[in-house]
This record gives sequence, C-alpha cells and structure tokens, in this order.
Amino acid sequence: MCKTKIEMRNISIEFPGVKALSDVDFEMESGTIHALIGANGAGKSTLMKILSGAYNHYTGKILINGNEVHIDSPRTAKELGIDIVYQEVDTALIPYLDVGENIMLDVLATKMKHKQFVNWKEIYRKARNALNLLNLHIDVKMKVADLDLAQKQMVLIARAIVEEKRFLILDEPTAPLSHRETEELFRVVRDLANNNVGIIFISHRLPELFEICETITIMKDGKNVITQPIEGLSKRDVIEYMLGRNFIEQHQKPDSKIGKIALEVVSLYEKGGLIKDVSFHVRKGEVIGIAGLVGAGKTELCKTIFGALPIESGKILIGTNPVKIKTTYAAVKHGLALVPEERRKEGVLVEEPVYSNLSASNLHNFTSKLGFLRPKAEKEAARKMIQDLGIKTPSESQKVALLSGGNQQKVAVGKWLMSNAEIYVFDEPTKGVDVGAKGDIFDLISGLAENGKGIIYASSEMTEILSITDRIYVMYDGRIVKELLTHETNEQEILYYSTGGK
Amino acid sequence: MAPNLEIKSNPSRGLGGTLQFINNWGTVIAIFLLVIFFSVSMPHFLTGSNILTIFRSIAIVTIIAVGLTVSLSVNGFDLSIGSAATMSSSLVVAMFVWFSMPTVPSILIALVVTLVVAAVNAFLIVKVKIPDLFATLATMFIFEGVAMTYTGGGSISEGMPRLDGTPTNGQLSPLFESLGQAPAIIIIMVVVVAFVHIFLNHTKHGRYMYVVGGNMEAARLSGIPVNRYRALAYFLSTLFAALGGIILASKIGSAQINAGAGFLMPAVAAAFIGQSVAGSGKPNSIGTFVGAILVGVLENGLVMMSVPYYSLNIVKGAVLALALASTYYRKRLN
Amino acid sequence: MAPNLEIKSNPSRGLGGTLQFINNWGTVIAIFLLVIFFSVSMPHFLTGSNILTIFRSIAIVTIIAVGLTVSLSVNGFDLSIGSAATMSSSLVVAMFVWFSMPTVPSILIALVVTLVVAAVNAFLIVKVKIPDLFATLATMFIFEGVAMTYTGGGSISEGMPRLDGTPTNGQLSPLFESLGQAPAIIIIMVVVVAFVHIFLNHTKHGRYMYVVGGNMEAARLSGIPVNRYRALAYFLSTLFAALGGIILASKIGSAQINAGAGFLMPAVAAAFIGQSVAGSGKPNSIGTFVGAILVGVLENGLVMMSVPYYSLNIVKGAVLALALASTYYRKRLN
Amino acid sequence: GEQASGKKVEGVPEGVQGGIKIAVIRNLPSDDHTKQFLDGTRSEGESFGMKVDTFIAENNDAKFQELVAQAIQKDYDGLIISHGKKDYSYDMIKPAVDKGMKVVTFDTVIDKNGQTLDGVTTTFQDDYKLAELSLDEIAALSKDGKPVKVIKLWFGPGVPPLDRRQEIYKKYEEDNKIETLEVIGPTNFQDVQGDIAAKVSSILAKYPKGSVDAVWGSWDEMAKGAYKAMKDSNRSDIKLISIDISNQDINFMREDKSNWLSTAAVDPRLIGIVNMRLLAKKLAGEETPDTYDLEAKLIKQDDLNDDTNMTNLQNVVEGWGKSDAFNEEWMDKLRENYKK
Ligand SMILES: Nc1ncnc2c1ncn2[C@@H]1O[C@H](COP(=O)(O)OP(=O)(O)OP(=O)(O)O)[C@@H](O)[C@H]1O
Ligand SMILES: Nc1ncnc2c1ncn2[C@@H]1O[C@H](COP(=O)(O)OP(=O)(O)OP(=O)(O)O)[C@@H](O)[C@H]1O
Ligand SMILES: [Mg+2]
Ligand SMILES: [Mg+2]
Repeated sequence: MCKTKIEMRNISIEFPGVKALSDVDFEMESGTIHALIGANGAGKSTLMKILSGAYNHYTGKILINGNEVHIDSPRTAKELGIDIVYQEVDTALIPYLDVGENIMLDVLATKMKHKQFVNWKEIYRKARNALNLLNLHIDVKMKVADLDLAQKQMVLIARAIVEEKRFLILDEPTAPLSHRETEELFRVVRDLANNNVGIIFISHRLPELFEICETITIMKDGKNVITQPIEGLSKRDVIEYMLGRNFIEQHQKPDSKIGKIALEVVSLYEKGGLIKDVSFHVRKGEVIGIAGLVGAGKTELCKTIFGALPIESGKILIGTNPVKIKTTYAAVKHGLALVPEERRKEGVLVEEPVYSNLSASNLHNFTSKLGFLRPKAEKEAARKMIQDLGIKTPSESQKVALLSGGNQQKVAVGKWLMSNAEIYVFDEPTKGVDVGAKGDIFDLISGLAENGKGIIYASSEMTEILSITDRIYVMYDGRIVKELLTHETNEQEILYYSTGGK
Repeated sequence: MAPNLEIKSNPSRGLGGTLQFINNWGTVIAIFLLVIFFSVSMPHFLTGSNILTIFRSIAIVTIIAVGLTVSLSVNGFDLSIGSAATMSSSLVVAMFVWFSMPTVPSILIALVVTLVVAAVNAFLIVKVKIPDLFATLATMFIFEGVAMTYTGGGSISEGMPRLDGTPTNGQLSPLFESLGQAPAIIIIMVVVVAFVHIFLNHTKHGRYMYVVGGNMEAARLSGIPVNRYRALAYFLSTLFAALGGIILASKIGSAQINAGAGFLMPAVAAAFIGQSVAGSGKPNSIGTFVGAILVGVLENGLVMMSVPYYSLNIVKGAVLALALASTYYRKRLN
Repeated sequence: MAPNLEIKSNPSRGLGGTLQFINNWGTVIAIFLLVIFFSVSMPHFLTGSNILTIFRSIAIVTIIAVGLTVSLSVNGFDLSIGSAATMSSSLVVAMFVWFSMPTVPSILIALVVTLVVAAVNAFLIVKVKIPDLFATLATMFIFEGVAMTYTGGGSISEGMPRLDGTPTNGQLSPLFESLGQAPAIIIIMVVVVAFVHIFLNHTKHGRYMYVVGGNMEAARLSGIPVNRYRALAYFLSTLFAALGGIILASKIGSAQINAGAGFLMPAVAAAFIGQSVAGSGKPNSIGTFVGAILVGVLENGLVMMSVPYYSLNIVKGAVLALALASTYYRKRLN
Repeated sequence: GEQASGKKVEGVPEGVQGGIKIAVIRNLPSDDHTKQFLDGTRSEGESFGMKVDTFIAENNDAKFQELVAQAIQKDYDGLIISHGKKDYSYDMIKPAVDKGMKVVTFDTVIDKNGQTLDGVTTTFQDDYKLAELSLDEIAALSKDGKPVKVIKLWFGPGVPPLDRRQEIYKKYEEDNKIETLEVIGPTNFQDVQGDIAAKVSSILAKYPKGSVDAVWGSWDEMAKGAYKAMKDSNRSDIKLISIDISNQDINFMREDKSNWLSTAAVDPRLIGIVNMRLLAKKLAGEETPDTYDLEAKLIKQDDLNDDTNMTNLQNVVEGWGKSDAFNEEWMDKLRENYKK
C-alpha cells in the first residue's frame, strides 16, 4: 500500500478580533491515527475546517504528496479524499430529513454525476450498511430531528464511512458517546487505518488518545507546539504542552458539610415511559452522580425533575415540601437549575452575545425594581464569569456562535453558575471542555456544594463521576438500579451495574 | 445487553396511534368530512359538473402555490409571485392584442420575459445576500409597478387601443382561450403538481433543495452548490407564477390590473396547509394541492349553502384552524 | 442557520470600516439622500407642513408595524394584524354611531374586544401548537369575516341606519376625531415607538422575548415561561393593531370595509427594513419607525414629483432594494 | 409645463392661461373605470394646455386624505376629487377652498352637519337612473307577470354609488317586479372577477336550468366574473344585465350567443372630461352649478358591431361619449392652440 502524505504549511487565519491560527504546520500520513489536542479555542477545529474546505480565506499552503493543492471548498476537499465529522453535529444534519438520507448526503451531493433520479432503495440499503458497520440499530426512515445527541453523532460518523476516502477528520466525535459507542467507533477507526485511511482524531479525553493514536499534534493559542509519536509522552506532558503549565488532572473533591435533604424524588415515572420508578435524594452540600450508558435515561431524568418532560406519577419534594413541577419556569421558581446536554439546541442562544447568554436564566439579578435592565451590572457579571471559566472570547459582546465548541459549553454552564439556585442539575457539563477548564468547572461545582447547594451530576464518564461525587446512582433502562458510595466503588463496579448487571 | 441506541418506535397503536393518524391526515380527513357534510345537505354538491367547477376554480391558485412551494423548499419565501403573475398576464395579452402574435410565441415571450423577476430575485438573494423575504418584497413592488407601467395603469383587452391611441385588432387565439377552460386548465394543474412532486422527491435536484432548505450550512459543507439551487428555486417559483398568470389571462380573456396580487394569500394558505399533510412537515407539492382542494371545497360548498359572502371567511378561517389543529395538536408527550 | 461556520469579514477600519458603516446605516443614509434629493428638486418638500404630512401619513402604518415587530421579536409573525385593525375600527365606530357611547368607553370596548383575536392566536399557537404563521393566517380570515359580519358586509358611518334598519343618531365625539389629526396622531405614534423600544431593550420582559425568539428550547430550559411571553407578544401585536384601527377610524370618520387589510403589507415592509437598521439584525421598534419613514418620505416625494401612480411602485421597490442591499451587501473576502 | 408658459391666447380668460396645474385624485384602485376617468381628465386638461397629475389611493381612505393634503400644499391651481367619503370630505377639501384652489368633485358628498363648501361643484353619475335602466331591462324578462328571479351581485352598504343603486333595487323588489335568489359579493378585492366567477359557478350548481332568470351586476367588474362563470357552465338560459361598461364588457357582450344583454352606463371618460371643463370654467372665473349629474345610457347587445370598442361606442349608442355640457368657445380656442 502506498502512503499518502498530507502537509499544511504556515497556515494562518483571522476572524474579526481573533487571530485563530498563526503559522501552523501540520503533517501526517495515511494509514495512521493522528491525535490533535489543545485547550478550548486553541484552533483545532479551525485548522481542520481549513483542511476540509470550510474556510477559504486562510493563508499558507496545503500539499499532498508534495504537490500543492488548493482547497477552497468542501467539494474540492472531498474530491481530494478528505472528509470531516464536524464537532457541532447540528451544523451538519438536516433535521427534517430521515436518517438514511442524512447518512447518504455526501453521496447524494457529490457522487450522483449525471444521474438525475434518486434511487431510494439503493440509498437506504447503503445507509443501513453503514449503520451495520457501526453495529447500530437506528431506523433509516426515522427523522433526524427525533434523534438524541449520541444518535446524531453516530449518524454523522456513519456518513463519513459510507464512501472510501484518504483522510478522515473526527472532531470530538466521542464527546456525546459513552464507552460502548466509543468502542464501536474505535473498532471502525482502526479498520479504516488498516485500509490506509489517515485519521485525525480530536478529543479532550486523554486516555482515548493514548488508546488509539500513534502520533500527536498539540496546539496552543493558534500555534503548533509539537508533533511527535505519542509513545514516550505521558498525560502530564501533554497537558503541560497544551496548557503551558503544570496541572494535576485528578480533581479531589474537598469534603464539604453535608446537611439536610435538599431534594427528594419518590417513585417518579415519566409520561412516555422513559423514566420508571426512580427514587433518590440529594442533600445540601452533597454532589450525587447519575451514572449510566448512553440511552440509560440520565438526560430524561434530569429533564423530568426540571419540568421539561411530563410526569406520569411520583413525588418530588424540595426539602420536605412536596412540589408540583410542570414547567421549567416552576422548576426555576423552586430553586432548580439545569445545564442541559445539547448545548447548541438547548443550552445557548447562538445568535446572541455572551453576556446575554450568561444572564438569560438570572436576569432578575440585573433588573431594577421597576423591571428595567441594568446593562452595566449584567456585563460586569459576565466578565467575571468569563474570567472564572477561562472562556476564550474577544469580549463579552461576542456572538456565542463564533466561540469554539468548548467555550460555548462553558457559556452554557456559566449561565447557571451565575444563578442563585439551591439545587443544580448538570447533564454532561464538561462535554468538549478541555482538562484545564474541566478543573475550573469542578472547582466551581465543589464551591457550590461547600455553600450548601445540592448537586446532581449526570455523566457517562466514570472518571468524572468518581472524582467529583459523594454518592452515585447507576441507571439502566430508565431505572435506578444501584446506589453506591463514591469512595467505596470503582469504574468496574459502576460499569457492571450500568450494563444491566444485578 | 446494555441499552443501546435502538429507537423505541413510536406507539403506533391504541390512542396514541389514532392521534398520530389524525395528526398526519387531519387535512385529508377535513376534506372528507366537508364533502360528506356538503353532499348530505345539498344534493347538487356531488355532481360531476360541480366537482369540475371546484377543480377549475382552484387551478390557478394551485399552480401558483406549487411555485411558492418550490421557494419554500429551500427555506425561502417568494412574495413576488403575485407580481410575476400580473406581469406575465399583461405580457401575454399584449402580445396577442397589441402585436397580433401567434399563440406559442406569445406564451413563450411572456414566460421568458417574466423570468427577469426570477433573475432579479436570485441576484438580490444570492449575490447581494438580502434575506429572501425582504428581497422578494422589494421585487414584488418593482414588478407590480413595471406591469402597471407597461399597460399604462390599465387593463388590456381585445379591441382596446394601445397606450398611444393606435387602434388594435389583435385577438386572443382560440387555442389560447382553451387553456383557461375545463379540460386544459385542470390537466395543466395536475401536470404541474405531478412534475414538482417528482422533481422534489425523486430527482437529486429536488433533494438538494430540501437539503438547502433544511440546513444551508450543512448543504454547503456537503458540496452542494447552494446558491445555484436557491436561484433555481426562485426561477421555478416565478415560472409557475408566470404560468398561472397566463392561464388567468386566458380564463378572463384579458389582462386585468394587478390581477395576480389576489393570488398571493390564497397560495400562501394552500402551501402552508400543504406542509402539514401526511405528516411530512416539509413544503410539498401534493400537500399544496390538498390544501388548495380543502379551501376550494369549502368555498364552493359555503357559497352553495348561501352563507353570506361577508361571513365566508369566518368559516374558511375556522376550518383552516381546525385542520391545522388536528395536524399539530399533540398530547403533551414531550 | 449555522453561523459558526459562516464566513464573516468586517475589519472595522479603512475600506472595510466604511462598508461596515454603510451596512449598519444604509437605511438611514438612504433617507438622508432622499431628503436631500427631494428638497433640492422641490422647494416645497422641506416645509414644516410637508414634514407634518409625512409623519401623519406614516403614523398608522408605524403603529401597526410596531405591533408586528413585537410578534417578530419572539420569532413569530402576526398575519392577523390587518384583521384586528379592521375589527377595532368597526367596533369603535359602532360604539359611537350605533350605541351613542362616550369616547373613553367606546375606545376601551373596541380595544378589549379586539384582544379576543390575541387570545385566539395565543391559544392556537401556545396550546394547540400550530406554527405562528399558519395560526395567524387562519385568524386573519376568521376575524376579517367577523368584522365584516358585524357590520353586515358594509361600512358604518354617522347617520347610517343599523343593520336591522333602526335609524341611528350617534356621533363621533370631537375628542375622538382629534385622535386622527395632526398633533395627536403623531404623538401617539412616537409614544408607541418609544414605549416598545424601552420595553424590548430595557426591560427584562423584552429581553426574554428576544431570548425566546433566539432559541425557544434554550429559553425554556433557562426557566423562562416561554408560552407566557409568546402569548404576551401576540397580545401586544394585536393591541397595537387595534390602536392603529381606532386611529384609522378617527381619521376617516367611519369604519370602512376591510380597511385594515391594506396595512399588512406596508407594516411588513417597515418592520423588515427595520431589522436591518443600525446593524441590529433583530426586529426593533426604532428600526421599524425608520423603515416607515423611508417609505413615507419616498412616497411623499414621488407624489410631489408627479411620478404617475402606476409607476410609483417601481421606484419604491427599487429604493427598498437599494436600502436593503446597502445593509446586507458584504465584500466577498473569501 | 413649458408649452403652457408660452404666449397668451387671444380671447381666452386670463385664469386658464399660463402654466395651470391640476391634480386629479381618486380614491379607488386602478381599474378600467378609474383609468378611463383619469384619461378623460388628463386629455381634456392637456388639450387646454394644462398640466394634469393623476393619483389614486387604492380605496385606502387614510392614504387618500394624505394625498389630498399633499396636493393642497403644492401649488396646484385646481383639484378634481373622486370618491371621497361623506365622513371626512368636508374637512379634507376645506383647506383647498380656503387656500383659493378651485375644486370639482365626482361621486363625493360634501356635507358636514348640513354645511357644504361654497364654490365646489359636486358631480355624480346618475346612479338612480343607471339602476332604473338596468332593472327595467330585467323586469322586462318577466313571463306572465311573475317577478323575475334574480341573482344579485352587490356589496355594501357603505359604497355610495352601490348604495344608491341598491335603493332603486329595493323599490323594484317591493313592487314585486323582481325576486332575489342570492346575493353575491367579492371577498378578494384584488381579483374581483375571478372571485365572483368562482362564487357564481358554485351557486349555479344549485339552480337547475330555468330556475334563474337573470343576474344583475351592480358593478361590471362583478358582472364579468358572472359572465365567465355562466359561460363555463353553459348557462345561457340566464340573462346578464349590468351597470358600468368597459372594453372587455363590450367584447363579452358581442361574443357568440352571449347572454350579457345590456348594461347601463355613463361614459367614464366623459365624466372626466366634464369634470375638467367645470374646473376650467371655475379657473376662468365663470359661473358653475353647485351640482351636476351625468346622464346615464343603456347599451344593448344588439347595438354593438363587430368592431365596437370604447373609443367608437359613440357611433352606435346615441349620445354616448359626447357632451357639449360646459363647453365654451374659449375652450375650443385653447384646443386649437395646443393641438399637437
Ligand atoms: N467564525 C469565527 N469568527 C470569529 N472567531 C472564530 C470563528 N471561528 C473560530 N473562532 C475563534 O477561533 C479560535 C479557535 O477556535 P476553534 O473552534 O478552532 O477552537 P478549538 O481548538 O476547536 O476549541 P474546542 O476545543 O473548544 O473545540 C477561538 O477563539 C474561536 O473563538
Ligand atoms: N425524542 C425521542 N423520541 C423517542 N425516543 C427518545 C427520544 N429521545 C431519547 N429517546 C430515547 O430515550 C432513551 C433515553 O435516552 P437519553 O439519551 O436521554 O439517555 P442518557 O442516559 O441521557 O444518555 P446520554 O449519555 O446520551 O446522555 C433512549 O432509549 C433514547 O433512544
Ligand atoms: Mg473545536
Ligand atoms: Mg444524556
């Protein structure tokens, strides 16, 4: 098999107020799996968007096997055999079309040649094939709008493996996936690499990089810090290169005083049957974890107690008072806060500036008695939160749409950290957030606990759950199947229960 | 095995199933109920000639609404269809009456010249990047004015002297006049509906339009020439509006001032109702046709029941609301 | 819809800076250029009384358009404003003429009863979940019919007998008639514009509306009572439409058949142009006012220049297109 | 205009010489009647060497008021106002009179609590006569003295000309000359023809042959729609009789086996011409009446030749399109002088 080499030389690109990349070099060969890592806003996605033709106002050269190529549109990139799975899934999917058509979109768009009519049978057959390769069982006739985030991500991955190609860029594909889907993905990725496809793999989960990547490029502030084989580097080295400082990844939850019950849920059923007979409680100053695989019902549980999904039966008590939470508004009135899972769809207002995103759920703090806004106070608070979470943005007035993925996530989290709720529900809050910022978020969450708030933390990442919580509830198929004490358990045990073990 | 990504299929049975069925077929059910109600109350309703009347009366609206549907498919909105219809109807009659041209050239000239509207729309939207609705609002005014200026602010009919006073003796050809009559007008409507249905659903171009309409950025990143398809959508919507205008001219045997403007709202209604038909949620040609039939049946039946003309719209609006409600109402499941 | 991949360029200095400036202020610049052009060509244009005429002539459109702006702010679209205006104008005149009521109760009754439109809209949109545009299309028909039926398909004016033939001797009060006259009508317009500006930009409710308009799902999950704010938006849009209708009635001293319908399109034009003013990109009250002024100045000037009525719209559309083009055109930097 | 500013014409009153400017403002949409009316005023005014600007307000009373206000501000010498409503016309026109402008109105009632404006001539087409002429034709269709069964095309109240026609219609109903089966009016004012055609088609299905005698079109725009509907459904058993006329009406009446028997009308162009003459007389400082009614004519199918159109209708209808009303010698002189 003859190897293809791709080189990017002196790549620079600028956006209003932001020099996103300056003189970045990047190179790799087909048949290898190449890790790309860097803090949020380091420029990873931007670099890869350039390679895949999404931007054409960059400077610098791109060479394939030493020959310069001009990638100025997604189409030319595709013709050169370069394909990408974008970080923000919603930007690449057509919600009102079905799964099959979405998977086959690139084929429809570029491989039809002179054919005028669509052969639907063939389209669905190929789409099913791609899903089978990933060991997925999604109905190809289902509308994409009805999928959840993990499924959407897998549809995009399926799209990327339908056609043969030379290079495949995966921009944080595993962020919404749990262990099982990630394993399926890795299996396919390894297969592709064996078939001489070059894979560029972006992730903030370091263990994953060490698991499948051969070489690594680390970026910092729009520059390439280092490119070298991953062997011989330790996690600590990588973090030091990307953050430019020493950093202990392992977060230690400080012991906070655990008080009275803040929230209690008794035998809760959701109307659509997504949550069944769930009972749990969280105390003031306590962080509880909701663990489970993708599809276990963690998101549904969070949304149900927040009034975003209808309750069939069961009780919710705040302290000892039973409360009716039929709307999200009622939930907020009762002192709840929810950081939702799908940031672009549910978490942020992409067209609005950062400051009005951050104040959206606690605007009353910045309102005078007569109901008038106090813009100065609002912006001041926004600047503080930008500081605390290290949100990389030219100013608090930047549109959220223009932030990097991880920074958008920080805005979604920051919005609720600014509110003065009593019970915080976090649904995968660190998705796409770099290790440094993850530490900041953990610190803030611990701070909330220390101030006597009750925290519910849902995540499919065992390590996170283990490092931040006091107690863990494991979910399987819409039910809580096990309660564990964090300091008495380990990953294996959680995994055992979350895969249906009894 | 662990819970995987498998989809729990929607409960397609029992109460949920019925609701789902009503959601998908509300508009069609509404038509059936109306037809039953009208035929029971009035023996004349379900006669062949009255059915013909209904189809004849919705033909022009349907053709124009199908054009609008194409512009909706790229998530656009062509407000200028009314002006385009006016323009082509003025042009085609002028060709006959002022210039004594034969049928085919008259029609072709009217169609082709009206496509200037489409070109201007496409230019403003694609090149100047004015949002669709705003751009077509501007062209709506412009071409309304152009058509009026061309006819000197009046109508054109056989025997009417030209603007400068020259007498005319051009006549509408019998062939042309037959276009607005019963079999032809209905055949044209059905062909237009079928053509656009096949185009949107079974050709790659149609699919590209839906992709562009669903997520323009995703379409661009997939390598679809987005602008070309947006321009094409506006060409098609203008084309069908122009065709509607020509048939209007044939039907009323003259060009009336700003006659096309009256078709905008009915076309919008038909296309909107159409989106809800069969649970597609997408603008689609068959749905638009069904929407036009709903309104047509309703208006015909109500007039026949001697509902005073000024109260017609109450019932029309109410049935529209009910049909839409049946489609969109969901028990609070999510 | 996925702006994070969008190609943006606006270096805010040099040529780019100028372009940026034009982008933001295109509409305002257009107004200035028009005013200069018209005053140079016609000495009468820049007289106090003509400026008064311009403001008087845009007042009703502006008030209705500001209402529309509120519905646009929650990413809605209220097509029923024309019908609401018709309805309130019929009602208020009926109160005076048919029932000989005093001024304040007449106006209040007209306003309050018309808010039924808003309630129906809110119900259809919020509870039945029909998309805004479709729901208000249905209510547009319904309330047009209701208003027409109420007046028996005709108009109401002083001295006209009631539907059942009873003679009437109610009169419009002088106070009421003054509402449609020069200082009052302009003051009301300015107050409405200012009120909505403050409401949308400086109160938390207004901010919530924009948040709902920006991303309804995110707003909901932020704990904002989304449905309440959407309902409020439709209440406000109907309220201002009703106010516009009342002032219309005062201005023409009677209630005319479907008089409000003619205000829908001009209001849409004003609100659309308004979105582009000052680079806000959002529906906003001041922008809408500027949009109405642009159209008002243009129409006044063109009439004064004796442009024939049938060509007016060409110029109007073209200037609109230019103003929008100046706002949306961006140098293709990529 | 430049031609007007030329040298004075002998024997012509001072007041109509030297760059006279007239505004004609009409509160109706641009339809056939409007166009002919405006053409009449323009051609007559231009033949006197005046500059004539025409405006329409599309049935939008508020816009109409502003247009008139704007014209009053400008330096026009005279105004012709068409279709102002009673409720505001007095207040709307008064500033013009106060400013010394000459005003002639058509189909506009100037009456505020019994007050009128001095010096303004109000002209009307004789709607009562129009209705009588057309309804007499309908009554004549009666067989064995039974009332004639009529589908009535009408809308209102509140449209002054239609209201006046309605008064006569009521009389015929009360006299048992006619019997109304249905009333049909437009709901889509931008496509009155098509709208009425669809509605009449729907109604016809309900009435078998022989059960309707006639359709009365109180306005020809509606009559055209009805004609099309009846033609499409082959219902020549029903006769169509209407009010108002346009070129297309003539075409339809002339068609083979047309059931459009007759229409009563005043020449809209002539209305414009007479209005302009009255205005010229006012400018000349001559006496003018306070009101003037234009004469209605009946145009029958049998009158029409193969080549009849609006311009040569006077050849076949006695007294059509020609009127010497208010024509003065000095007007002929002006015409002679400004002949192109
Ligand atoms: N279209 C744009 N306009 C303005 N700034 C942009 C744009 N796209 C990216 N940026 C900025 O460029 C920088 C790099 O962004 P990029 O998305 O490449 O980061 P990333 O490394 O992928 O981060 P993450 O890990 O959060 O995904 C960020 O500061 C971002 O705000
Ligand atoms: N809109 C929907 N319609 C039908 N089924 C759905 C929908 N959304 C989610 N589901 C199903 O509900 C179940 C729970 O899914 P969900 O993604 O909430 O789980 P989770 O534990 O939060 O997983 P994740 O790790 O993705 O957050 C899954 O079986 C999923 O397929
Ligand atoms: Mg990124
Ligand atoms: Mg989840």
